[in-house]
Amino acid sequence: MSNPENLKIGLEIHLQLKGEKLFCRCSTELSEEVRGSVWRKLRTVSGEMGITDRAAVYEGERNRNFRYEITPNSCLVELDEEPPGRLNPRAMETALLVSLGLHSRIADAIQVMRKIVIDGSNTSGFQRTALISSGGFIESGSGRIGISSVCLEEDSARKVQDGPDSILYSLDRLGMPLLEIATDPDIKTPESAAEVARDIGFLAKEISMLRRGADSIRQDVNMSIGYGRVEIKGVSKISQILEVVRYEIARQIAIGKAVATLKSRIEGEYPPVSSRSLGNLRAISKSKKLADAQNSGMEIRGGKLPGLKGLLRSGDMRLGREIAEVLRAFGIGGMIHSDELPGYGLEQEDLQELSGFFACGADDAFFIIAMPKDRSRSPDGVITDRIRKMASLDLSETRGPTDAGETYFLRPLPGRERMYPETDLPIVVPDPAVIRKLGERTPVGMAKFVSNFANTNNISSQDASTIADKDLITEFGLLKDAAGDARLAVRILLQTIPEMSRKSRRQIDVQTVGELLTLGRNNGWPKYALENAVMVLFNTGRPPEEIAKMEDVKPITGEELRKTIDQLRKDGKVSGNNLIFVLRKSTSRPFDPSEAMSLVANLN
Amino acid sequence: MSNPENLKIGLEIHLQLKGEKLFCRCSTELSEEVRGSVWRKLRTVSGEMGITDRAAVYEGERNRNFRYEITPNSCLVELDEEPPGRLNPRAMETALLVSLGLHSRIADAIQVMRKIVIDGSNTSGFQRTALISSGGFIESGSGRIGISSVCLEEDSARKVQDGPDSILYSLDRLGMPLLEIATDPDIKTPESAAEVARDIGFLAKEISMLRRGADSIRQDVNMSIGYGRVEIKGVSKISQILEVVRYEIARQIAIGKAVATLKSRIEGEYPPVSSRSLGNLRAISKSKKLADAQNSGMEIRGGKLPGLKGLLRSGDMRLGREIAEVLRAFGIGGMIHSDELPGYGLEQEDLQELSGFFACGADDAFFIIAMPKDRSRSPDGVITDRIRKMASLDLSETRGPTDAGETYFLRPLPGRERMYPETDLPIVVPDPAVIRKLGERTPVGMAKFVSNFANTNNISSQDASTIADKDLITEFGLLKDAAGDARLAVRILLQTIPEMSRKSRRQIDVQTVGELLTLGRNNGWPKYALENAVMVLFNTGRPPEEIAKMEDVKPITGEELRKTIDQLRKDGKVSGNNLIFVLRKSTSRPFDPSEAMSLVANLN
Amino acid sequence: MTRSPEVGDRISVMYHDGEIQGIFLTEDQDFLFLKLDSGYNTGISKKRIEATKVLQGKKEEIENNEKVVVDRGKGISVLSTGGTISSRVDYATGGVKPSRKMDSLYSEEMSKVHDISVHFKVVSSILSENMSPDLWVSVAGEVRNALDRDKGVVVFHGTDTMSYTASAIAFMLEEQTGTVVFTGAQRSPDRPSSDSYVNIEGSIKFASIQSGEVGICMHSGLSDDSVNLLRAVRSRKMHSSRRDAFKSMEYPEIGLISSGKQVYFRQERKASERNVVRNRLEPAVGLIFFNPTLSPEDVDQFAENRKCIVIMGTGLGHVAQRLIPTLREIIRGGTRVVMSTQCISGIVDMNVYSTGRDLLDAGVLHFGNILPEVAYVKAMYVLANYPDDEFEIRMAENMRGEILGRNHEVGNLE
Amino acid sequence: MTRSPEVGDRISVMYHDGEIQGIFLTEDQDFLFLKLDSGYNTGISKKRIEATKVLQGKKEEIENNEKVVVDRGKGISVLSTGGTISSRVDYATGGVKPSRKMDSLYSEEMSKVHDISVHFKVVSSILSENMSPDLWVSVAGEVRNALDRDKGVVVFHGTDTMSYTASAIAFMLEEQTGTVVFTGAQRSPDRPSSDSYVNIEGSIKFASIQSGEVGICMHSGLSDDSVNLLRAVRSRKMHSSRRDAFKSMEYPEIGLISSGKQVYFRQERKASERNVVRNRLEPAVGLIFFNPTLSPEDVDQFAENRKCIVIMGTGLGHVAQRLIPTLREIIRGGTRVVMSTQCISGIVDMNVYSTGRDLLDAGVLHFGNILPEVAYVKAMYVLANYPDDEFEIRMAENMRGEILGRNHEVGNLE
Repeated sequence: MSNPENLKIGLEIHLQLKGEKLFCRCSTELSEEVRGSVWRKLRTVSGEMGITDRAAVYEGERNRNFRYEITPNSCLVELDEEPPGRLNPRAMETALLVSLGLHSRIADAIQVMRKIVIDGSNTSGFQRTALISSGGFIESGSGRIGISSVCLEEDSARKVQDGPDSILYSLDRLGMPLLEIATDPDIKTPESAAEVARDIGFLAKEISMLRRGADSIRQDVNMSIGYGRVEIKGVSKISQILEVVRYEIARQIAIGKAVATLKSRIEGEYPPVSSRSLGNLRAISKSKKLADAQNSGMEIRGGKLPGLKGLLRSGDMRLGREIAEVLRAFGIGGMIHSDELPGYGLEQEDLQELSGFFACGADDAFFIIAMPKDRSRSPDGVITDRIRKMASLDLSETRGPTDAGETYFLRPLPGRERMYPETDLPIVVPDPAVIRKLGERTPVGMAKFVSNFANTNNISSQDASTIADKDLITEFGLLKDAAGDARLAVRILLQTIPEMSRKSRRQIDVQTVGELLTLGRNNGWPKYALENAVMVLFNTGRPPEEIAKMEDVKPITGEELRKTIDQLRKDGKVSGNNLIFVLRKSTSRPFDPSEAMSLVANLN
Repeated sequence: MSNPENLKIGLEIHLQLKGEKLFCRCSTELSEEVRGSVWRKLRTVSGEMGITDRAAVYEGERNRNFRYEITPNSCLVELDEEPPGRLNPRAMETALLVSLGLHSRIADAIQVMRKIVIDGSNTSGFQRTALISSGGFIESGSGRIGISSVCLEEDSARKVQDGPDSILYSLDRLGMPLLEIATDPDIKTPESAAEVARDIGFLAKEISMLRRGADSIRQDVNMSIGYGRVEIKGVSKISQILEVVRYEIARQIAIGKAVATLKSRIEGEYPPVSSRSLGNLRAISKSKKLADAQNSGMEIRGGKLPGLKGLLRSGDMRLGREIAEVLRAFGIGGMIHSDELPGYGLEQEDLQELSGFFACGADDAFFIIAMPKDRSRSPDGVITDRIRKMASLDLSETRGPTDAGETYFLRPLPGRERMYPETDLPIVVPDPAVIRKLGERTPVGMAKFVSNFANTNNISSQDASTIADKDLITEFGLLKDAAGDARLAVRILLQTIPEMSRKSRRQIDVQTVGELLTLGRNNGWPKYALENAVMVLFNTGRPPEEIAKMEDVKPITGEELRKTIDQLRKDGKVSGNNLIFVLRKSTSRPFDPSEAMSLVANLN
Repeated sequence: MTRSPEVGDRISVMYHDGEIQGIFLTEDQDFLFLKLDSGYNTGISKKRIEATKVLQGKKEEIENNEKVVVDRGKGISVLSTGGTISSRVDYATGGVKPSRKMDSLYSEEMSKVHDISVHFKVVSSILSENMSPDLWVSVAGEVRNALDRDKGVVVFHGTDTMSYTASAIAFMLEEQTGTVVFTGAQRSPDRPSSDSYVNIEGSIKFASIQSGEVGICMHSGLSDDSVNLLRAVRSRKMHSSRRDAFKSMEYPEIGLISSGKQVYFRQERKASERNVVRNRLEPAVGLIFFNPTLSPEDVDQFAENRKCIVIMGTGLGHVAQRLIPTLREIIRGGTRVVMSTQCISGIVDMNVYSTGRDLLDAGVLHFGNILPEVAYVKAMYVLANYPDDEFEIRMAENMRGEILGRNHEVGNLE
Repeated sequence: MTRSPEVGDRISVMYHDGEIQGIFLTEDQDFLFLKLDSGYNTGISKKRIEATKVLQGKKEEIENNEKVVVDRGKGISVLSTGGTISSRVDYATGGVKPSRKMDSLYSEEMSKVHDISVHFKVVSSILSENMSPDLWVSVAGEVRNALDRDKGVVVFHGTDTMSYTASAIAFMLEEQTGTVVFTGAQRSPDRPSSDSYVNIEGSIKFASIQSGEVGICMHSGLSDDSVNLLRAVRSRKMHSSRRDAFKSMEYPEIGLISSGKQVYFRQERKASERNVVRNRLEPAVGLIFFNPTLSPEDVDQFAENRKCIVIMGTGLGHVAQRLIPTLREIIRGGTRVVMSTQCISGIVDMNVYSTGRDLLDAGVLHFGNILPEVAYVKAMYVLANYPDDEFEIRMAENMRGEILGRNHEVGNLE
């Protein structure tokens, strides 16, 4: 499928920064420990302009309770029990550097804002966010892409458990510094979107301030093909960007087709859907799914969907799914509709009985749902609103990605009114002198960085690119300093360590490897001995200072090597070109094979 | 046995006062609830004069820990966590009144003292006590007995559980006001001691401030027959005074006899006792008692007791018991001595083996004990000291009473150095004007009180004496006011209530009975109806206001009674003198039999 | 439009290399602040601005000013004095300020209390650090009027000095027909997480229980599931920011509401038949904190023109010996000196140490375990409403539960 | 004997209807006090006395003045400054007074510490309410000398101002080779139940662990089974009489000894190689408690001749608006004004409310969650030992653990 011509894609890249949190001194490192929990309610409140935000009202209507697990890296600030502390200066510096790298105009005065988010993912009911810079561009493989803004935000609480009436969050992630880089909707293809995401992410990698681990990079994808803006939140892998954009294009085109048919059947506004209880219908008891739901105290309701026959699920017509998604968001799972019947234990005759019951005409469909009896709100409005929205072909909303690369309804798009100033913090005025100084460290972008990096260290562009892409720049520097050799560092970093961790099933951090290399180098070991020592490190798991003292890791060279070979020869063990093999069997200490070979040659 | 001529007895009468505690506002009422506990150490400290008290040192050597149960009627004051509050004015008033009644000279300025008591019965390590008055006398049946002092003290903590290394106390009793009245050693007979105790106790009863319940009255008996002063602590019943004094006389005379024999056998200072381990002796394993102790990890030790054969236990010679008592106080229970053998599974041959082992001569005895292995201190010194004390015939010490009316060793007599000022409280200066005013309410003593009481209320001296003796003066007053008749009140108080509580197994307080009587009297019921209502109260257990409305308790009189009798006669049920019987069967309502009889007479 | 920009206008700001559009919010001497279309506020350095243009006039703010009265007859009066609980964002300073315009801030909470009428009245709108004895007197009058009309009263108040005001009301209300509940917020109500909502709901419930208590109702813990009622004269703000900042010192909470249900309400102080207010306070009372450099001159100056000073001494009620002659002079001059303890918990007892006895000898007074701030408020009340020679006896009297008789519930044993 | 009675004489007092014999203890203008043979003290009204006679001269007091030194080489220094822990009964006033004569008061405790020498020195004998900055300086010198000689130091101190002194020592000791432990008693050592014995034993144990801490060791609960070590600059006396009065505010205890065994000791501040003392303090620093009647004149007078005043404000650090102009003037005049909170716990943050911003604008400083009393002591230290223009930066620096970085351990969740 080719991409629609009017496809517009914009990205919001979110990058977690490491170190301390944005407004307190808690660490961004996680631990398993949980120190108790508290529970909270959130209430919809009027925004700055007196207008309550759509998305906020939507969440407020859901009326859920939130429980928060307290972790060692959370304090009274995350608990919303103390005003935020001053903005993390390291995070600010990173944001300024990235802004410089994106040619983005840094604000003269920065006001931290509160962005209302009442899905519970922030204990305060808002996310703190600050506009650091606006405008700018990045040169990507697909050309120059405009940057609309660079913001510094608090990350949200991590969802641990979801329930219809309450959600459990962990406070461990809440408050981590999140760099948000938004592009203009200049991107024309899904492939290009993935490329731009990768390029932007790299700018932060250059500064070596990126936190690693799950969730540390997330993208929001904004896109439109003319049916309004859809925002796909939280795409964690770059490859997934491709998938979700492709899926969304197909979805919207299909909706377009279905709506065309619907409009040919029903003129003007879509009529209100009206459901009724199906408690006594014979057909219900025939479906195990429905009967089970009824027995567990749910109410079975259903209603006619005028003009939707064949559009709910048939070929690429999938309006049924659109309706089911919003119902699920309201806590009503599992809609059955007539396009799926026969099925779910219901046979043709049941389909006819139900059609009759709902007085369906030839083009009409119907739906059946199970809902908790105590729900005061009828689902009819939700369904009617959803169909009317589809019919209007303004498909704008917030959607989420699935692991399969599809998308699903999350909530309406938030409005502009959701933000007001964080009153607990003073205005931040970046010092122009400081910015000038930071200019010297402006990130240069992937292509330039890799070529500089390769040249400076005298390593291949291929290796440089891999190191940069895998965000191993710091590690490389560390190993290079320890080993005293860039190529050995590359080898140990990209080959020895990954291979040995796989084999030994031991995770040993680069710091420790570096310590061992330093000890070895201080002992005057040659490269092959250093690499050998790293292998012993993984194989034994002993501390570096112990390994450095082990007899087995000391290289065997010169006179000692000559004597060993001589002895082997005298014992008649060395014959022709089995020298290296025999030597390896006779000593576990490392040696230089070429040195051994030349010694043999000299002895001969 | 006649009383020794040189018998001197002095009493210390301790009377708990009701209301609030002496130095805080906690109640003297008890409850079952325990609100946690704390544990404490106490340390021997130098007294006011720089000399540490003997009794205190003795307790200190025992090195025990103390745990205290916190009760609803204890606070930071009992816990020794807050300075004492001001001295309870009601308790002070009572002490002043009693002093007046005893013609005792009230101190011009009263200094609350701390009396060191480190057996743990006071969390502070001392008991607060104040000398209210000194001198005075009481006229008892045996003549005028001198009063040496009237003091106001804190009661001690109540022992809940005793152990060798720790003691559990309850704080419920600690701090209750305790009136201590000490007589001179003027009393010449045990009978007279009991009488004086009763007379003194009555002075407080007159003021109606005595607390009731277990422990509320305790006497210490000081006595001497020339062998030093023995103080018998905590004799709770007056009848027990007689018993313990008689026992103690017998004990001391017996010791005197035994010591005479001992002195004839051993001249000069008694030699030090020296014990040794008996672990391997065959005889030990033959005694189940000793073998069991050994198996449970105890060490079996024994030693020779020169010259004590036949004096340990034989006829009225009981020195063995004297030794065993001090050992028990040191945590070593169950001494076996040669006067008890054969016995405890040991036969004549074992006795001989042991005698041989200890190298006993003809007059020598021996002892065997089991003691915990970790005891650092040898028992030899304790035993030697005890025998030397007996031999000196200075038997002065503190002893306790048993339920059987005997006495046992508690601790050495405390010395004078045990007191120093309670520095947390100011001096109390009784106001002479207040004392003059109190003079109008001076208690007059039992005999005078009873005769006044009988006259004022127009009741028999016998009843007045019973009411006074049983401490029912307040209750009598209450019932008299309620019933409007003193004799009816006496009858209900001394007959109806005790009888009905026994029959109905219901405890109903006098307050409630009074309420019912008041209700009945307001209804104009005659006496027999009031008494009947009290019986119904006990039989039904219903509240007074309900009983007052019951049909059954309303008296049947006059015209109504006449009609009832008339009807019974018409029915041929009344014949001659069965009237009362028949009437009682026909109605459960009360009536006046004499009224019924006279009605019948009139009808006839 | 060519007029100069006013707050609320949509404007365009031109500078040498670009233009920014947004709603004009505020300016200070260096910056002009705009709200951008993205919702972000940003500041533009005035030095860089070449021109500004008004694009569109100010939008009228959407008024939503319904009166918060749910009338079902005799009910609860809610009196708002100000504080965070009745605050709105102040766009000028970026701070939060109490407002007289309560809008529909709490209509939801009011309507949740289904079975009772709620009568709302704004009596002042100040931050509680600006509260003063004359304002306490006027609050007392409002409370009395409200009690005459309604079953109980809820008072919205800033948390900073809430214990002072609530204690003053407790003393001035000599008799009361219903419960008076002070409540506030540690998080302002513009936040979805504000504690005010749960506090208000709980306060109305407590106020509808008839009693003779004046209490403070706030969160009892960090969760939004329970609020408690503390006796005003035993309460104190013990944390600057936590929602469970208020603690009842050495005295159990009076009532507890958990998960929306009343767990208990200890009926110790009963309601009266009528409402009696002694609405006079003597403001010439001061509170001073002893510390190692406090000098005789400090104390002397502080006592000047005051009828009573309350000292927060150390431990059981001590100050340095060097201050004692001055205190003696001050007392001779007719100023009462009352000792309290900066330990906050525990009794003042000046008989234990020689310093204490010297202070007693100098005429310094002490009243058991009354809290320092409460002693200070009570002195204002006693001086204004009782004959001068009754000062000591009235102060020693346990009027509203402020002096713990059986003090010292043992509490935490660890 | 016919001489007039002296304290300690056995005398006979005659009056019209009797005679009393006893040891003459003391007299005041109205009464003469005797100790009777029964041990009781009693007072006799002088008006009633007709004659007195000395029966026997004063008994010499039994001296038991062995020097409390258990010498096994380098060990622990015990410095006694006074306070209840080193007090004896004062028969004159009936009170308790610190003594220079320690007798064998604590010989048993000292000897229980089997494996370490204990060197005892009396450096002063005052009640701690009389402690002052000049005495802190001399204690600092004694502590430094003791650390040069021994492994660790225990300081006996009155509990009333122990946190102030211990904080001052913590600041003045820039480097230290061993642990310094302050300890005291809430019950005087004349009582068998005195907490001093257990506190001393625990303090010596803590002092023998090498660290860079200056701490306070007292009971951790009401039982005699455990004592803890609290960081001096986070500790506060929170109860006037309980033996567990000292609490570490929003910071965990450093060490715990329970049932005689060390349960833990968190090694956060390590020992240095040498001892460095900056033994200067600026005494012209004051601490003032804001309350609703505090007037601009009060503040103005208090600030006079002071280089710095620390205000205990309300909540997040507020005072009434009426005081702000005065504070601005004071600051213009060169006096530093530091804000702290009378809530004691929680942070000072003056950005949240408009009052706070106005205070910041006036030049009032604030330093997170440092305790008010500790801010006051630290200001004395900083003013005396650093250049004037470093005041703000030094005060903001976390020097001895007094400012909690990751503050606010969540603590009690209820």
